[in-house]
Amino acid sequence: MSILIGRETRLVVQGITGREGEFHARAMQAYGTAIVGGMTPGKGGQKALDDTVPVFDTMSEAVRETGANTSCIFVPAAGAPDAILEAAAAGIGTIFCITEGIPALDMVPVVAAVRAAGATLIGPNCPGATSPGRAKVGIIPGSIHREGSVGVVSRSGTLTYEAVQAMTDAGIGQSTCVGIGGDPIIGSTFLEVLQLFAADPETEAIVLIGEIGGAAEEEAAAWAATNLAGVPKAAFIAGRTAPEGKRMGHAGAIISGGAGTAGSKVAALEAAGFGVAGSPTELPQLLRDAGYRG
Amino acid sequence: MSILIGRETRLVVQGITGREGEFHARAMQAYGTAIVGGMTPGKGGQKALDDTVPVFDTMSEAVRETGANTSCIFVPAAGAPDAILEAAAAGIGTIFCITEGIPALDMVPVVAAVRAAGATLIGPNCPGATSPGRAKVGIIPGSIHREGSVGVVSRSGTLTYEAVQAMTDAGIGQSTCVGIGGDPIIGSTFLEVLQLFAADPETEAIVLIGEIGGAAEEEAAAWAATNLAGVPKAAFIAGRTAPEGKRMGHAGAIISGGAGTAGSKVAALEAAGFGVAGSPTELPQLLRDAGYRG
Amino acid sequence: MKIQEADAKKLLLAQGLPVPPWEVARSPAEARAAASRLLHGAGHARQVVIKAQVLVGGRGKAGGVRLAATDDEAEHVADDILGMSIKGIAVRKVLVAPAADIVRELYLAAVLDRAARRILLMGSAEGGVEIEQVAATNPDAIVRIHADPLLGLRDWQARELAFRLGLNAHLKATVGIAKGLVRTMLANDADLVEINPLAIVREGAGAGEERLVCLDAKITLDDSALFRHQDHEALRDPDEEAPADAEARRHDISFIHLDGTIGCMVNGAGLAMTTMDLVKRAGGEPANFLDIGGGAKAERVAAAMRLILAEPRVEAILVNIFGGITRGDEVALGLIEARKQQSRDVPMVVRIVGTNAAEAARLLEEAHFETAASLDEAAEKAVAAARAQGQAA
Amino acid sequence: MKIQEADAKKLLLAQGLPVPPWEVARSPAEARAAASRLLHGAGHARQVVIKAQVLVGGRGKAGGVRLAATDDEAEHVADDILGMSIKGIAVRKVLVAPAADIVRELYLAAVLDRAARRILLMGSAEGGVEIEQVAATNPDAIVRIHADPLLGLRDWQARELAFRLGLNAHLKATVGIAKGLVRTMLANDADLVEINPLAIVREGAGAGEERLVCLDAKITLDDSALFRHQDHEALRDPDEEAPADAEARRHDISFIHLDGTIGCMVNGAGLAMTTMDLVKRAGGEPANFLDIGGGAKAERVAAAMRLILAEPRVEAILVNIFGGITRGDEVALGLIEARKQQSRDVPMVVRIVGTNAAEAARLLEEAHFETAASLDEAAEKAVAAARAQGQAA
Repeated sequence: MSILIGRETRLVVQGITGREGEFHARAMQAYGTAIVGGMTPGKGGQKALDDTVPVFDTMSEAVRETGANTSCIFVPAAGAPDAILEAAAAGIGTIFCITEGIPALDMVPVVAAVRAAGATLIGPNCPGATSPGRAKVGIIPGSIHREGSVGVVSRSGTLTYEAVQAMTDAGIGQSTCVGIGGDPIIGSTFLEVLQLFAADPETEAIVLIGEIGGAAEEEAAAWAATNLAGVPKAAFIAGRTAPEGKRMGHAGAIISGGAGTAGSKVAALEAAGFGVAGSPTELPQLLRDAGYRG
Repeated sequence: MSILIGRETRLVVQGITGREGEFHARAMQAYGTAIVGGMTPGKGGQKALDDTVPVFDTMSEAVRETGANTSCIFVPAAGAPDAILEAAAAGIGTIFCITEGIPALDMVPVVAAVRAAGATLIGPNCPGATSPGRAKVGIIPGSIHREGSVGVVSRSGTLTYEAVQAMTDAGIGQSTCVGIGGDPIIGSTFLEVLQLFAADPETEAIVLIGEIGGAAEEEAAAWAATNLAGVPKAAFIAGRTAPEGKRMGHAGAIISGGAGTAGSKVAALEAAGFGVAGSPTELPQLLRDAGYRG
Repeated sequence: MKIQEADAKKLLLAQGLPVPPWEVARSPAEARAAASRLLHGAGHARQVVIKAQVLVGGRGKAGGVRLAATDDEAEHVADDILGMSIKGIAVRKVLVAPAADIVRELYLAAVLDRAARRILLMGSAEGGVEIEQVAATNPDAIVRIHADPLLGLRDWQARELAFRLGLNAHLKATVGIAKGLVRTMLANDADLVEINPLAIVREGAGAGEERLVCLDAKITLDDSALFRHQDHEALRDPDEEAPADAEARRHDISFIHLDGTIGCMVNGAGLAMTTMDLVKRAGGEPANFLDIGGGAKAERVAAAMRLILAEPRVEAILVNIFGGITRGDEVALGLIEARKQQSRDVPMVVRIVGTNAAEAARLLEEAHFETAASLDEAAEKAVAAARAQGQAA
Repeated sequence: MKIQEADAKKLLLAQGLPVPPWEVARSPAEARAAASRLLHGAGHARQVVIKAQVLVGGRGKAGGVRLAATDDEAEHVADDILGMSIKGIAVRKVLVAPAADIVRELYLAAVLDRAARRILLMGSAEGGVEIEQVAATNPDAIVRIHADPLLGLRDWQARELAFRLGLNAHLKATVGIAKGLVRTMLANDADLVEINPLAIVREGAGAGEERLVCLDAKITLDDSALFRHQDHEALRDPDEEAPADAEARRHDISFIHLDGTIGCMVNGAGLAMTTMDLVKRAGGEPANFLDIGGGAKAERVAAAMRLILAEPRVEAILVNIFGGITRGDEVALGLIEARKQQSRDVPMVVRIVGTNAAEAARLLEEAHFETAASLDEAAEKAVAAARAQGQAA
C-alpha cells in the first residue's frame, strides 16, 4: 500500500487543457497514473492527451462518467478555491491543488468546507505526491523516486526533490512522498500526513522535511513522539541561517518574535526521536542509524 | 420519557432580563422547569427571578457554571440568530428560539451551522414545547396541558393551544407538545419532530397541526406512512378557506401556483393513516377512532 | 413586500447585473418623451416596449404590455395602458424601454427554498411563461441548484446551471447573473428575485452581438428585514396599497380582505385561518382574515374593529382569542371601548379563553356581549347572527 | 506587503472604525501647518503627536514619536524627526494627530492563524507594548478568539473578547471594532490588522466622555491577493523599498539581501534556505536569499545574476537548480548569457540536476563553467572560491 494515491487512484486533472495542466498530465500518465478524465469548463466533449482522456465541463459529470476518486488542480489562482470545492462536492476523496498564489483568506472557508465534506486536500502551492511504482499526482519529477517503504512528507518543493534523490541514490525507496505545500493555509498538515503514514502497513520509516516559521513541525514531532515511537525517523529543517523578520520566499516562512526558529524545530524533532540532518544528503545514514533496514 | 425536554432539562434563558424573557421565565419556573441560569450580555453577575437564578454575560460561562443543556431565546430579532449560534457553540444540545421577526435569510447559515454542531433548534417564531408534568420551555400556557402519551407537533401558536385544550378537556394527555414555528426557515420540521416521537417509548399517538403553504406536512405524512404505521394519528390543517396568493399572517403561509393547498395536505395525511379533523375539537375522537386508549 | 419592475431593476443594476435602460412615465406625454429619447437618441431603438407597472401578474395577457415604433404611437399606447385597470388595480405608471431583439428567452430566479432551508436557483430553458406552468407541463426543463448555506453560490454551481440550461456560449455571463441574483437577494433580504425572461438579445445593427440580459424583474422583499433597509420603505407603492392595508400595517395587524359577511378578529395566523374555516363550515362566509398578533392591547383591538367595520358587507363579528401572551381582559376592554366608538351596530360573538379569561368573561358579561365557550359554538352563533342581521336589513 | 500607518488608518476608516483625525506632512512647514489646524481648529487639541512614518518597528524607542504643544514646537519636532534614520530607513514623512488623553491602552489584532487555519482575534489588556513581549512575560493576559471559518466573526465571539479584556463598559464599541478588524482583513486580503494601542480616551473638556479608538494601525497585505486589489499597488511606499527589491519584484524573484560574500541563486524557497545553510556550514556567509521560482527562463536568470552582482561584497556565486518545472538547460543558457554581460569577474559554481540536467551539463561544460554534482560539494567549492577571490583582492 501507500497513502493518498496508489494503483486504485482514478485521477481527473482540473485544468487539463491549460499549458501546465497538459504538460504535467502527460508526465503523470507516462509514469503510469490512471488519468480517467480532465475537466475544463466549456471544453466538455473534447479529448486531451492525444485523444486518450475525455474532458468534462463539470466535476460532477467527470465523476459520474469515470468513477474518479482523485483530482489534481492546475487552474489559475483566482479559480482554484472554487475548483477544490467543486471536486469535494462531486465526491472526490483526495484533492491535490498545485496552483500557487491563491490568496490565503480564500483558503480559510475552503479548507473548512472540504473537511466537512470528508475529503482530503493536499496543498495548495504543493508539488503533489508520488507513490513510487504506482502513481504520481502533481509535478514531482518521477525519475527521482525508488520503490520502498519510507514515507516522506515535506512543505518544500525542490528541497523535497533533493532529499528524495539523496535517498534514492543511497538505495532507500519510498512508500509515498507528499509535498504538503508552503502556503499559509493548507489542506493537510505534517501531523495529518504522519497520521496517514502511521496507519499504512507498508510505511516503515519516516522522513520529515521542514522549514522555519510556524509551529507545524513541533506539533508533528509531539505527536510522533508517542505515536511513531518505534519507527525510524529522520528530518531536515531548512533555514538555520535565515534572519528573523524576513519572509523567505513568496508565501513563505518567516521567523517572528523568536518563534518558528530552526533551533526550536530541531530540538522538538530530536526530542521526539528524529535524527536531524545537517544536509539532505545525510538523511539516508540517519535512517540507517535509527535501525531502518528497508 | 418525552422528547426535547423533560426532568433532565437544565435551562438557560437567553434574554432573561428583558420584559418578555423575564415574564415567561417566571411562568416556566412556576411550571417546575429547572431554570439554572439566565444570560444577558452586560448583566453578568446579577440575579434574576427574585434572586433565584444567576445571570451570565456569555453562554460559555453559563454552561460552564451551571451544566445547562437547554436554552430558550427571547432576544430581539436582530440579535437572535447570534444568540442561537452562541448557544450551539457553548454546547447547548436543545435550543428553543421564541423570537419572531427574524429575517429569513439570516436563518439559512444559522440552521446549517447548528446542525453541523450537532444541536437541535426549535423555531424561531415558535411557542416552544411542554412535556406536561415535567418541564415547559417557551410560552405555551402551562394550564392547557395534561400528562399523557400523545405527541403533538404544530407550526401554529394559538391554534396549538386550542387543539391541546380540546385534548385535555377530553381527558387525553400529552407526552410532549412542540410548536415548530411558522417562519420560512426553521430549525426542525414536522418530519424531524415525528422522528423524535417515533423513538420515544412513552409517545403512543401523534397529533399534527398544519397549515396551508409549503410541503412540510406532505413530507411528514409520507414518512409517517411507513414509520408510524401502527401508531394512532390525527391531524388538523388550517386554511381550507384561504384564498390563493395571499400571505396569511406576517411570516406566514401562502398558497402559490396551486401548491401548498389544504386539500393536498389533507389527502397526503389521510393516505398516511391520519384521521383529519374538520375542527380542532374533533381531534380527541379521531384518536379514539384510531384505537388510542391512553 | 412586492416592488415594481422599475424598482426591482434598480436593485439589480446596483449589483452589476445587465439590465437594458428604461424610463418610467406617469402620463402619455411623459411616455412620448421617453420613447422619443429611446427612438432618436444614442441607442437608436427601432421600437419601444411600454409596460404597465402593476404588482399583479398577468399584465401581458391583459394587454398591459405593447410595442410602439413612433413617438405618436408611444403616446397613444401609453394613453391606452394608463387608462386600464388590471385585476382591479388602476395602472398609474408605465415603463418605457427599447424593444429587445430577442434570440432566446429563459427563466432564472433565486428563491428561498423553505423545505431545503437554502437559497435555490431555479432556471428554465422556457422563458417568458410562468414557472408554475413549466413545472406542470415540462418539469424536466427546470434546473434546480441550491446555494451552499455557508459558502453561498459558488462559481462552479453557477456554471453547472449554465451548462444545464444550454448557455455554454454565455458561460461567464450566466455565472455573473446567477451570482448577481443571489447577491441581490442577500443585499436586500429578498425572498424572491425573478428574471423572466432572461434573454439572449442581439445588439447593434445587422447580425449584431448576442448578449444575455435581464428583460423583466420581479423582487419580493422579506417584511421581517425592513428594519435594516430603511431605503426599502420608499419602494412601497402607495398606489397599490388599499387604505385598509396601510392602516392594518400601521397597527401591526395582519389583515386580508375577503368577500364574505362575517368579520373575524383572532390572535394567531393559524387560529385565524381555523376560525375562517369554521365559519365556512357553519354555513357562513368570512369577510376577512385578521390576526391581531401576540400581546395585543386595547388600542390595537379597537383598530382591528375599525378595519372590520369599514367593510359595509359585514353583518356579524366573531372575536376568537386564545390568551397566551395576549391577555384576555385587555382584549375585552378593547372591545368594550371599540363598541362605544362604533359607527354602526353589528352583532358580535366573543370567545376569550386562556390567560385572564375569567376577568375577560366578567367584563364582557357586564357589558352585555354575546359570548361562546368553544370555537365551534362561536362560529355557529356568528353565522346565525349574520343571517338574522342580513334578513333584518 | 507592509503599508504605512496613515494608509492603514484609511483602510480602517473605510470600514467604519473609530480612528481619530490625522494629517501627513513631508516637511517641517507642512507639519507646522497641520499642527496649527489641529491646535487652533474645531477640535482644539491641547497637544499634537508627531510620528515618524516608517515600516520598521521600534520608532517610539528610537525617538520617532514626540509631542508638541505649539506650532513652533511642532515645526521643530518635525524637523528633528524628518532628519532621523530609523533602523537604516530615512524618515521622509510624519503623521500629525491630536494627542489623545489616554485612560487605558490595550492591544487588538486580527491575524491569519496558520496552525488553526482560521482568522484569530488576539487581544491583550496590555497595550502599547509588543504582543510578543506580553506573550513571553504574561501569556494569560492574551485573549484569543478564532472567527468561524464559515460564519465569520459573530457578535457573541466579539462580546466574549470584550468581557475577557474587561471592556464591559465598552461592549458595543468593542464588538464594532473587532468585527471591523475582520472586515478590514477580508476586504483588503490582509494577513494582519493590528491596533496597538487600542485606547480608551477621554474626549471633550473636563472629565469628558470615554471612547474606544484606534490610535495606531499596522496592516500587512497578502501579496498573493494584490491581483484583485488594484488600488493597493499605490500603497507601496517607494521610499522604503530598496532599488534591488523593486527590481526583484519586477522579475518575480524572491530576494533578500544578507551580509555575506557568497551570492546564491536557487529555485525554490526551501532549497534556497538549505543552500544558505550549507554555505554557512562550509564556513562561508551567504550574501543573499534568492529564489528564482518555478519555470524560470533565461531572462529571469540574467536578472537574478544582476541582482547578486549589484552587491560589491559578493566574491563568489553559487547556482543550485533542481529542475522540476524549471528546465536545467534554460537556466544554463541564462547563465551563459548573463556572464557575457557581467561587469565584473566573480567565480561561479553551478549545480544543475533534474529536468534536462544532461543538456545543461553539456552547455556549461562548453562554456567552461565550474560545476558540482552534489549540493554539499557545490557549497564547499563556492566557499573555497570566495576565499581565493577574497585573498586575491
